[in-house]
Amino acid sequence: MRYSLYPGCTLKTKAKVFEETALEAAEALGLEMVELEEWQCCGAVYPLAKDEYFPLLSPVRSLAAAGERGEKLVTLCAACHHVFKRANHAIKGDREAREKVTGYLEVDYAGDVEVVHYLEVLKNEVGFDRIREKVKSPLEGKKLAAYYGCLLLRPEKEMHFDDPENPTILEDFIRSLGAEAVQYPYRTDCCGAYLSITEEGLARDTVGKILKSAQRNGVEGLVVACPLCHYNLAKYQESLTDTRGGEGIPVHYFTELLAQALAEGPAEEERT
Amino acid sequence: MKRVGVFVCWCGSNIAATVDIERVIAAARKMPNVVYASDNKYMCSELGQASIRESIEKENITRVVIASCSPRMHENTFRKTVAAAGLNPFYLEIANIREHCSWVHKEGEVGTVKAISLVRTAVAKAARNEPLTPSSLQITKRALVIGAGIAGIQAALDIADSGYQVDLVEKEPSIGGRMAQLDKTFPTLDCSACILTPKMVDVAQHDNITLHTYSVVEKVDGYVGNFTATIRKKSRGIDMEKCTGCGICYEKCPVKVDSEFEAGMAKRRAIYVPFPQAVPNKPVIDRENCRYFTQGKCKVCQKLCPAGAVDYELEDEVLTVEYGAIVVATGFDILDLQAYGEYGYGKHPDVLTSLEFERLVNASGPTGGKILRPSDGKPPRTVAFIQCVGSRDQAKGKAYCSKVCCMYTAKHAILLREKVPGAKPIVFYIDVRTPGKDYEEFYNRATDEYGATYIRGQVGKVYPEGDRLIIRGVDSLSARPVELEVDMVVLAVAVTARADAAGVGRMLGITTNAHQFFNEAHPKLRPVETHSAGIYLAGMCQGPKDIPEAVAQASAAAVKVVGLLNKDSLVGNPTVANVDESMCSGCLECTQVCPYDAIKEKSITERRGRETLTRTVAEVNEGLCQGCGACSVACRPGANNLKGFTNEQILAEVDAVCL
Amino acid sequence: MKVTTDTICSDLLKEVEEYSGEKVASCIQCGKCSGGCPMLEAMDLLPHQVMRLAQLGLKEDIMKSKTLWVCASCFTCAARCQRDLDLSKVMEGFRVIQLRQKGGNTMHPRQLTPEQLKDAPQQAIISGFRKYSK
Amino acid sequence: MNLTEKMRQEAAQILESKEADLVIGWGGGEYYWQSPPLFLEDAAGAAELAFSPFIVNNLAKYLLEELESHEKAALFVKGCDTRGINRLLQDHRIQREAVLLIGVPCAGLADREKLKAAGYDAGLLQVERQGDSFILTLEGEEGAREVPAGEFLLDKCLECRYPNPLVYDRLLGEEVQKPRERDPMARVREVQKKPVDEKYAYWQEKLSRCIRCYACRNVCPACNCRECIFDQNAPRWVGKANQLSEKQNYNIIRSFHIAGRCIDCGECQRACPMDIPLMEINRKIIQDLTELYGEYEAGIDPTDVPPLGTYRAEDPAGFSER
Repeated sequence: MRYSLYPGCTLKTKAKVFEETALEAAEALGLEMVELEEWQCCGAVYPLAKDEYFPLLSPVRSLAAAGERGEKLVTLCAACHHVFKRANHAIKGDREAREKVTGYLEVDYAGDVEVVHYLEVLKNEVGFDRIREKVKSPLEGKKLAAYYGCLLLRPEKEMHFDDPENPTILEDFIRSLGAEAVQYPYRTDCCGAYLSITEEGLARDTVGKILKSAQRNGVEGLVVACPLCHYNLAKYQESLTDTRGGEGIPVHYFTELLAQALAEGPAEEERT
Repeated sequence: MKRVGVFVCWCGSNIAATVDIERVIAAARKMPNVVYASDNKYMCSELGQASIRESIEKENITRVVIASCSPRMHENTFRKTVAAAGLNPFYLEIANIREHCSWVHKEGEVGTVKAISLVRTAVAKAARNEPLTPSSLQITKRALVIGAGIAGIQAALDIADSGYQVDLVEKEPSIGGRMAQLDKTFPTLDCSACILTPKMVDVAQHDNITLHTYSVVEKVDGYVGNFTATIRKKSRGIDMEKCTGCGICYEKCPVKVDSEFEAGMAKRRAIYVPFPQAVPNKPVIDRENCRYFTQGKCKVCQKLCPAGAVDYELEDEVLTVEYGAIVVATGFDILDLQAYGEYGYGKHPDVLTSLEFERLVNASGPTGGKILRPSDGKPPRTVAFIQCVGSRDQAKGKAYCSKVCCMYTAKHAILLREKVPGAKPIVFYIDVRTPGKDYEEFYNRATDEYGATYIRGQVGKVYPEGDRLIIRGVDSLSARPVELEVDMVVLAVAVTARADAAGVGRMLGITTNAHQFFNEAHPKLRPVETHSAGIYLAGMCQGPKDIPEAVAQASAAAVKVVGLLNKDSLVGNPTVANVDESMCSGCLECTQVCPYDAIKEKSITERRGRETLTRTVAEVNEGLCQGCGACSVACRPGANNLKGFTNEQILAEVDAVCL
Repeated sequence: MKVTTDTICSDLLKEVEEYSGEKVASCIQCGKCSGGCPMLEAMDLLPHQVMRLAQLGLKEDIMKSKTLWVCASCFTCAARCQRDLDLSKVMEGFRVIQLRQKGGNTMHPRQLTPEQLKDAPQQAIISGFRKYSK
Repeated sequence: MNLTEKMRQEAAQILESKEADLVIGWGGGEYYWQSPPLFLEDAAGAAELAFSPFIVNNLAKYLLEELESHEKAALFVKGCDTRGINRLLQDHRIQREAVLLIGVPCAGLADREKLKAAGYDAGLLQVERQGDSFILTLEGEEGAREVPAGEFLLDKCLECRYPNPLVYDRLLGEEVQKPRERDPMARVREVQKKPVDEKYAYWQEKLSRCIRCYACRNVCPACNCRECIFDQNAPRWVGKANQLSEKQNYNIIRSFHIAGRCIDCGECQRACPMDIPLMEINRKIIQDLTELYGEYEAGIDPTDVPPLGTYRAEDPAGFSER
């Protein structure tokens, strides 16, 4: 099946490896993913105030373009995924939003482009069992832990991604690569998101809690699907120094591990 | 020419403050067929009724319209008034100018115009009212009670003590219900079994009670006074006559499965007695798990039984019995906690439901009454009780208050402290609700004498850290974050209606509310009756309630049953459907839409010229018909007509409103 | 601020309900939002207190609260609220009320450190501006 | 042997053997496009039966009257006619044992209007089906002419899903394969797209033409009541005044009475002398019922339960806010 791929701003700049490895893995799995030519910014955050329709223009423009291609739209960045899912929900369920936005953009869009996260493609369309079969360099012996963050899971009524309190998709993914999936309590807690720009101290504390809890549970690597989570979790590793000198917990995009496990030969050095 | 009299009621200021009575009367006088119109401050009063009677006689009135409150209030009163004046009581028509009018309109002009319109409508219908005569129905002097928890037991005993035969049907192998699973009962802390088991024994020994355990009611037909129920007595695989209840059979059974009675906290065998005080105290074979039934061999129990009572070939028995009245006491379930991942139930063994904790405290329970952590068998030092898990939750659970949790949580706190000296109960609550005799005092004892700390705030998350559980929450009163390390968490889970309640409701022809609890006929004035005459409610199946309330309701239901069975005959409802056979095409669509199964096909023979033709028509059973009118709506040629609400009458009303 | 007839009868509740689309009046103060909030320790008002103050019409207390700007819109509260309320929308409602006033912006480009400009993902910077300035 | 001969032979044999005491079929008319119903009690009359591309009349409804004076009636039925038979069976208006059904597979009937429009009507003597063509026999020198049948079929035949009888005792000729060539709901969707005001004006115009001749009712197999409410005086459901509201009232009530029961045969629209597109109403209702209660086709199986004649717990309740 052919998919339209939506990369988003960060994957073209600070998180190139996220997109590169996603494409590598897709090729190895025989998934045809073609970048949506007309893509533009998703808007970064979903507008929460009821009268704000303007921030919906940008995501709807990309969605409408994808609609013309007639393919599922695959996302990687959790934030983009969140915005698209909710923009679709608004266009579908809120008549005023739909009329205003599609009227302004002069497009005919009814909110029905199917937006799927790359992980959902792996789970529902490839299947973790098949991934397990395709893995050539299993990550055996590695104790990895999922870090879900917020945007993929909540609000469940609009995201329909996984159980918001007890998600399993990333753990199933980790196990399919041959690694051990370690549980720890903070995997669905917020990392502080963009507060790391305005409230650094707070973001540091929040990340500190997550990292320490992961460390207590023997986690050797965190697996994420969001460039902002990646940034925050990687940036505040110093929180660990007071308990364990210097050494931090590496943070991986799930696609990095996937590409690595699907590749031939001895496991490569970890990418940075 | 019909002579219609119109009587407009003020209802004090209820109607008169909004509706201009003078104008209504003036308008009424000009309506077709109206020969008289007057008003009264309280038409339902003795004086008001007398004025109606006098006017009927003096003005030679033949049809009566009373503009007043809803017919649900005083239709019967006024029918008697009209009858006392020598008219057929069904010559009366009520225009509801209170609930439908003065109570919903603030502005006098709108209210007055609408009142006039409603009166005109009623006048148009009344002029077409025909005399109706109720039929007389016989009553079968036997009652059926469905469900043998405390409510069903109480209802059965009360009916039986009044001298009527009762069949008590219970789907589980033993009677006793949920109450049998409980340890102590609030607010007196007497042991649940100690007060329940004597009643269970009474039931078993009562001459007027026939007990059908491990049985289900599969079908109910008929109507008040004349129900016919089909009861399936599932095969226990045990000859109840031969079995002595010695218990050897289940000691050697090789299969172990989770015990339902112990809420999964202990195992039982495939042949088992659910609990030591079970009634009847004879085993049952669980065919889904029995090795003989699943794999075709074993038969250990049969070999060991000294009485030769084990008989795998025994089949279900199906009874068809007639009843005059039915009490529904089917009880409740507890909420599935799937949607509450934040509390960690099912992921951590030391997070328990309140029912599981109940078994943990009970002397006959899995730990012999010692409160021990399922994870490591150690007594907990600190236990957090979280209330409103699924209750008062419009998003993921049930919007209603489960009513019993505040009290049993206080009880749990007390029992914890009694069983594990020095242990600390901590209760998370939203509001503590203790309306009931001695209830607030009981809650006070938990805090004052038993050291329970109450924290007002719902818990955000429960997760394990080492061998303990961390609780993150907030004390909303002090606005301080709360982080506790505890040994055990007990969730006060919402009570819910039985999963099959809607289906049972359909079988019985009674309705359920949005949460599948059975609807009473009136929330205040008819709390144990249903909208189906002769069917009554008792216990949790009608809504959350505690033991005293369930027992009180059961006794009330029993009184209703006895009151009904005491009558020689019943007066039928004359507003029933009627088929004009000459018009009926026999399509039988009405038989499909009738919710009461009151219409059947019938063959008639008629002469057409020289030919004799046989054809199919529909026929209404007036005993079953509830007068809902669905058949009249479905009948295309209008052959099926509801007496008292005929097509002609309804069209006259519509014309009166529209033209 | 003191609760008076004026605060209780003020339009604050209506205003925030309009902006947020959430029925703030139906909050029963169970505290589950605060109980699970990851930013709790940096807040001067807890989420359930913001809801309560809104019900009572105490606008000034809410408007000067740091809580509005500490909320990260992580939707944990929304996922658990027993009254099906989305507090992140309520917080946004109050933020919008403030941002739409003159000088209401709380994030300025000059505030970004060179290090942030170099390392922080675009996503974070754009989100920040979207949330905290007009 | 062609179908006409087969029909004649069959009818004669039925009457001679007293298998039935009445045969109802189609006769030939004065003009090429006529095929009036024929009622035979005597084998001698069988020679009048004729199969032509114009045997559009659904004869099922005649059974209602004829069975009152006959023991058993034999009836020629096309695919669409059998849905009418099922309708009558389901409504308990006829007994299956009292009818002998002779199935006639039908590859589609000719539309005189289309022939007219193509300039063939004047001087046309006869139309015969031959494979995928119609053979037109013309007056005068030209003699015969072959035209593609598809271009001259009735619209309803283009939309037909059941070219072969669904219920019969005997079948004349071979079953035909005929894929549905047009979506019957296309027109419904087109009308539905109009803005509300336009839609209202559209129906106002259409229904204002109604002269209440009751032809639609009289021809409809679903309209089989012993006494139609429109013929009743007390109560009087529809006024007699010649005004739009009464015309609307009549048409709306009739469409509701056949809601979930309409067998989609199109006879009402054909019979309407005022060209009211009645099937657009009936099909809109079929579409709505499908949306609300799932796919249901009336007249396919006489033992099924129609959607409006039954209650299921999962039925949508009340009015939606759409």
